[in-house]
Amino acid sequence: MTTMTFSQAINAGLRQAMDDDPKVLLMGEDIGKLGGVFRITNGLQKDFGAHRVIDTPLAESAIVGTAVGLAYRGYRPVCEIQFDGFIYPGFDQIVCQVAKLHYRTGGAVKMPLTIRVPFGGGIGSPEHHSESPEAYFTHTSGLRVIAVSNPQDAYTMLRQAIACDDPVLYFEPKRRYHSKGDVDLGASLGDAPAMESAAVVRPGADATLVTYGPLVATALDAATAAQDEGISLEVIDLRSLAPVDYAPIEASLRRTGRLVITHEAGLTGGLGAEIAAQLTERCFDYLETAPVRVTGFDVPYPPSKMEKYHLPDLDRILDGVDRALGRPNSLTGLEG
Amino acid sequence: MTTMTFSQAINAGLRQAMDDDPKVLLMGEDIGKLGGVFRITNGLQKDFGAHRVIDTPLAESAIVGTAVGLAYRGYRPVCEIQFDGFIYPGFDQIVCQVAKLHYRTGGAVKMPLTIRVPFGGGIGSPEHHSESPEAYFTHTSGLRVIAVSNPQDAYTMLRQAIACDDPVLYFEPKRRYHSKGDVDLGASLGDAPAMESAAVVRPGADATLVTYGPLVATALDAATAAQDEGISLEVIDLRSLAPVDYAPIEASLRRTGRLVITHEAGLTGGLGAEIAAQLTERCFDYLETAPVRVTGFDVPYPPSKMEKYHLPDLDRILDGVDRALGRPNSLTGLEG
Amino acid sequence: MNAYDGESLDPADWHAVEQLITADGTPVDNPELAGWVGDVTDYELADLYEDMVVIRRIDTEATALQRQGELALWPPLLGQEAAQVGSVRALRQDDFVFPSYRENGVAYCRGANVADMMAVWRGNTNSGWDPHGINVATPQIIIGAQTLHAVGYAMGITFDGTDSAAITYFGDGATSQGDVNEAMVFAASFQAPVVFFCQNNHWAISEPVGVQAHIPIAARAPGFGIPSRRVDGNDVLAVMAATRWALDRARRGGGPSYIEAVTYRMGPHTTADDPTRYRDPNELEDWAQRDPIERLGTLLETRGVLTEDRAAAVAAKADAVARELRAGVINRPDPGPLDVFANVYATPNAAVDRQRDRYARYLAGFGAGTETEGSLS
Amino acid sequence: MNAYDGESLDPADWHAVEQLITADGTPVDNPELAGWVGDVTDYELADLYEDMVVIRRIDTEATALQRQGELALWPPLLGQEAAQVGSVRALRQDDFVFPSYRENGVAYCRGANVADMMAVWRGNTNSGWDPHGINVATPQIIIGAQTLHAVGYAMGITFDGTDSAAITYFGDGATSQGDVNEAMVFAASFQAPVVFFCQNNHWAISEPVGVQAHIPIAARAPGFGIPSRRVDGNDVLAVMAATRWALDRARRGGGPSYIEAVTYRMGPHTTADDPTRYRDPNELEDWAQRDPIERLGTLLETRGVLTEDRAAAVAAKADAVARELRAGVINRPDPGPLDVFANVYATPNAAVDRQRDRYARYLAGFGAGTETEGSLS
Ligand SMILES: Cc1ncc(C[n+]2csc(CCOP(=O)(O)OP(=O)(O)O)c2C)c(N)n1
Ligand SMILES: Cc1ncc(C[n+]2csc(CCOP(=O)(O)OP(=O)(O)O)c2C)c(N)n1
Ligand SMILES: [Mg+2]
Ligand SMILES: [Mg+2]
Repeated sequence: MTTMTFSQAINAGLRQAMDDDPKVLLMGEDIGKLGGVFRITNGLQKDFGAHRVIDTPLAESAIVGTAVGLAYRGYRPVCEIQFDGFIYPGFDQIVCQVAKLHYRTGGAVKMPLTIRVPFGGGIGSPEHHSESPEAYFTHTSGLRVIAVSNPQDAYTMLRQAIACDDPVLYFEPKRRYHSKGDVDLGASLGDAPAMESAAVVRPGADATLVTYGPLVATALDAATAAQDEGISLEVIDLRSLAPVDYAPIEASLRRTGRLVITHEAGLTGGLGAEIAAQLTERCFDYLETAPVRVTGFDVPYPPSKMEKYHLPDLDRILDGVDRALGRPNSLTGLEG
Repeated sequence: MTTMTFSQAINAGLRQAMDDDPKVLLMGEDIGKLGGVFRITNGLQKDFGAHRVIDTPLAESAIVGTAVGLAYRGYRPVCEIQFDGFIYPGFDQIVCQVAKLHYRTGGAVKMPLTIRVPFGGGIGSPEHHSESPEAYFTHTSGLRVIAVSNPQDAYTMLRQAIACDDPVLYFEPKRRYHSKGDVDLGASLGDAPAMESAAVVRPGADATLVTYGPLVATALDAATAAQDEGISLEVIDLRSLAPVDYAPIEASLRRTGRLVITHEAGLTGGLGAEIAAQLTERCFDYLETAPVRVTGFDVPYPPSKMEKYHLPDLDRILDGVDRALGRPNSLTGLEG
Repeated sequence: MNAYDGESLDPADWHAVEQLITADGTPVDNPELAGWVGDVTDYELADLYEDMVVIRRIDTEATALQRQGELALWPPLLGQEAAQVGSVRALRQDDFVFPSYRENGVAYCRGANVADMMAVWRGNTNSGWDPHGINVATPQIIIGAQTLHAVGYAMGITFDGTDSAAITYFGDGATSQGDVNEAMVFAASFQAPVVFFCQNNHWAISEPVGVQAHIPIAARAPGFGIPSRRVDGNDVLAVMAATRWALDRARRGGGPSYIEAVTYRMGPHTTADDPTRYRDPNELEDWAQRDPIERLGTLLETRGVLTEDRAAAVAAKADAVARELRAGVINRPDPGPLDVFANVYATPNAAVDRQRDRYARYLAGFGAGTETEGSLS
Repeated sequence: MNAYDGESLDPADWHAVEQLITADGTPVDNPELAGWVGDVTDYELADLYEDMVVIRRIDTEATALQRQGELALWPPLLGQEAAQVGSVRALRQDDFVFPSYRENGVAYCRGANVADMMAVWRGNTNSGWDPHGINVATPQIIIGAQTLHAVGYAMGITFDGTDSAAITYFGDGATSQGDVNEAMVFAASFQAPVVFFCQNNHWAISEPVGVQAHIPIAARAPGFGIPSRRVDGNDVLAVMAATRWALDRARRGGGPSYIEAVTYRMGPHTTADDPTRYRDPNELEDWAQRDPIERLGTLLETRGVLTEDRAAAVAAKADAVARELRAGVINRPDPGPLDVFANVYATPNAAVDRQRDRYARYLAGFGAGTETEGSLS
């Protein structure tokens, strides 16, 4: 075990994947000498050369589109999108090419691309630098989507994503980059939990709290706070957003009967909607109350002085837990 | 009342909007002499001139992006995206500019754009010509999204969309273009139901069937078929997909206790997920069974010889109704 | 002999093009261009002629099959045979092609099975061949998207240190798309061994090329640092020469090149299109005078290569291909319902599996078969 | 005096630029270019000097405020004062500007309130001014997106039959984006009265301009049918002359023009950036020799225009603006929680209203205030 920051763990995962397979290469804006605006690729160009750690011209559609061509040629490109809000110029290539080429070619052409996206808010940035666009991709058939929440997963799941023959969107909670954790750099991928699996990160009995990425830490804090009030929350880290591993959530919900889902993305059509709908379908007879969603608001990501209001925090999550438990909460007395 | 096809109604709506307001102009690929690949803009360039019905170069990002500039200048552009699957090159401009400029400018700049999108399948077309991308836009704050299901709405709601000071995505069910209906061309917009309102298009008592666009006709057929079996379905046409008008659905569900939602878009993260989640939240105590979703599969839109399997049809909708009613259905005996 | 410089020209003007064979079948004196095809024998020229005749026959047959309801759609390449044959026949097998939907002539020359090729247009599959089998990517419908794939592939060639090349085909309309311009930026930045092959067939559905550009398309590339040529796209030899020039640059580390092949879409955009709504019939007649096949036929006849026997053999070949095509189309079984779920992912996926299993259960309720096609899908 | 033709040049080469004032403050003989600014008096030149000094002071003050934690971020324009002032001062009030995040000097000259301008970088609002108030769009962060807006706006000018123009600012990095190239396609196709003003400041964050292009940026436009010029972006007079040339073309129906102003980003990309990781300090020193303000100061001193009094007045103006800016920043109230929901839509929206009402209820539970800022948001 090595103690390292979240960003160092991603760096280590990239390094390991490049050591393991000469077909792995990195592409993106400013990932070379600078090591990326978040320094995730620090030192990699120096060690692997400019042909494997490629500073590209400033065009996201081309970053993804040329990665598709490299995949046709047998490479396993890892693209860095500088910030969440800059993925949209590449949206067409992701949705119409990356996601569909395996289907289009009847399985003849694989698209083992990984697209790394630092996502989410909480870092005081201007517009377009704090978004949570994951639901656009979980709604897109042909893609796999994961969001990591801790250094160990960041390291392991990045290697799994790169090794996967399907395209993977890999979302990194940028506000957690500096958080630290123990990482087992030597563990074999074979022993790791499957990339598609969710994890119960804190067991509990009264309600099930589902989240991913940056809010896992917040959810754990909320669970600790709830404990003080005598409420026992089971916290589940989705890890894989597409497909979602429903088994542990179902198992939890059969015990708790109460579900709270939280994410930074806006409410309407966020991943929470799908999870609420699925669990209502799968566990209807076990549900004591309607699934509760605690999310960012349905607004463009606000100026940073307001992000503390927009982002679900401990208090808003606990208010959601109160709703799920039928305890007094901010909506008490409101019908519907 | 005039009897006309769906496409004629859209054409009439465009014509009326252009007559009403000289700032309205149309932009898109092949919309001039050809009248669009679906002939929706037939005759308009001849009557209004090439400066108001503009054949643009072949670039969707530029179509939307220049429309933004025209809106800055006080115009009300109506963009035609030739097919659903070609909207993605324009995604960045729609999501980052069209949707956000009013918010960004603190209300100083309005974006009264209408983006017309022929959508959905059932016309035997090759890849990218039959998609249902609406959920990408209903998840995007700042946009309004509507989907029309009949000639009268097509005419009226297009005029409402163009007159609206917010940007509107206007989805046209292309496989219904040739269907006919009565249209009141003279009715004033003031008398029309609000653009945001849903409509109960068939009252019923046993279950609530919610849909929009191309599947409204299918849902009505299903209701007729169900009637033969003694099942009374209330069919609701959403009309507005963002925001959704929940009042009539809630009212219906309080009576029926059973909800079925159907759309062509894939299941995961489709609009049905949001509606199921919202109604579970709003009507939990009234629900007899979990909301049922009957949707396209989570696959890229398949080759046209297979679209009949992919698209929800009368039988699949009725199977969903059976699930909602707890009657024997395809999943009977399956747990979860 | 590098950058094209013709700013004041109309992009629709076909006169200002490099030629080796005129519209009436006369050889043109253009030593530099001719140098690239000095080794092409008359016998090989006749092979190109055969290719073009067969491709035209494929086109006619497919159009007929569409009219008969056997194909859902067909995008004719009528008139563009020389542009496609001249370029594709300049390639080596280890070069890789990134085409649009219209390059079915290219695919034929690369060895695509004509019957499988039609499966796309019948609506059975999305890909008419295995891209790795014939080194041709699946035809691209999203205008211009394939140009970036070609550049990426070519970057890979550089990284691998081999001397093959990538070529991408696209239309005059495509030149307006961001992707095509970004492809040039990346190609120039990485000096990728890629050939941009633009078939300026004068139309993007109903829009004349003048909507996309007021100056020749070939003028675009030099501003990106990419040398370009503008050739008569109906002159198979000029096209081949230009493509060899570009490929030679690519193989020798010279980076990307750009070719505008000025040709004409003599048919509708697709069988669903009605060009009488937007184009002057005289234009079509003018272009019929510059037919790519006829002019080569004339030249070969003059040279005594296209004998009656050879012509009969060519016609027989075309017939045979057309028969094979038709039989393949008509006898092709429909895909089964569960084929919908095949190959969404390369690795098992719980979400898709669940839907497939549930749908199978649903179908079983009808006693319906759930057989799959088993072929490409 | 049209298309720029300099294929063999390095895009980072600053020598091959049009100038009117050398780096050491000597006038250059360039009659054609000079003709565009023949009417500019020494007094007016001194005004440009003042603009540049004030803008540099704004930049320094904002950088300091960021270091002091009063601003979240600041994108310095240090070194680019001449490019911004020379171009914006060529405009009429009824022209419309579509800038990127770095054109805060442009905004100042257009009359933006410096305190409000800073609200964006403090994180209070997304727009530092009302675009219709000063005819400057909200700064664009999505690289290149604003160029399409400018073209659309310019198309509107044509439709309205007026003789104003649009100008769009973007960087060397932006030239690689599809949007910027599509903007040129549309501008050329519709002959829109728009000026593409590229500040080649040699860097896109850590990437030197050579990653984007191997030939000068100005060479790009002619291939789209858009004439271009490459000027010394640190020479305020040359920039003004080129911009007037472009605006004149626009006003007379001549369509779009393109200007590459070769300049240098002397500071970091933003205050969050650390250029020592990627750039040679010598390069910075070289460019310090070509400072835009110093050279004009030298010239004006030589001509006796920049007297001690005038210099003192300029400094006083800069001080006053800096004070205004600082006070505005420091005294700016934070937005309230419900401001999050303001202006998502122009018309009432049930989804947003519901969330706002519920959030207000939630806040009320804490007894928290729900006051709004009331200003722009
Ligand atoms: C992104 C996108 N937008 C629109 C279309 C619809 N469309 C199909 S072909 C075509 C015209 C293409 O013209 P061109 O590039 O000249 O190729 P050609 O058809 O002439 O071979 C259009 C607009 C598309 N397929 N993709
Ligand atoms: C679409 C998009 N991709 C990436 C970014 C991140 N980014 C911000 S500024 C910048 C470099 C821009 O360089 P240039 O266009 O030369 O302008 P400059 O900053 O030098 O003024 C990048 C990559 C962005 N803002 N938008
Ligand atoms: Mg064409
Ligand atoms: Mg720059």
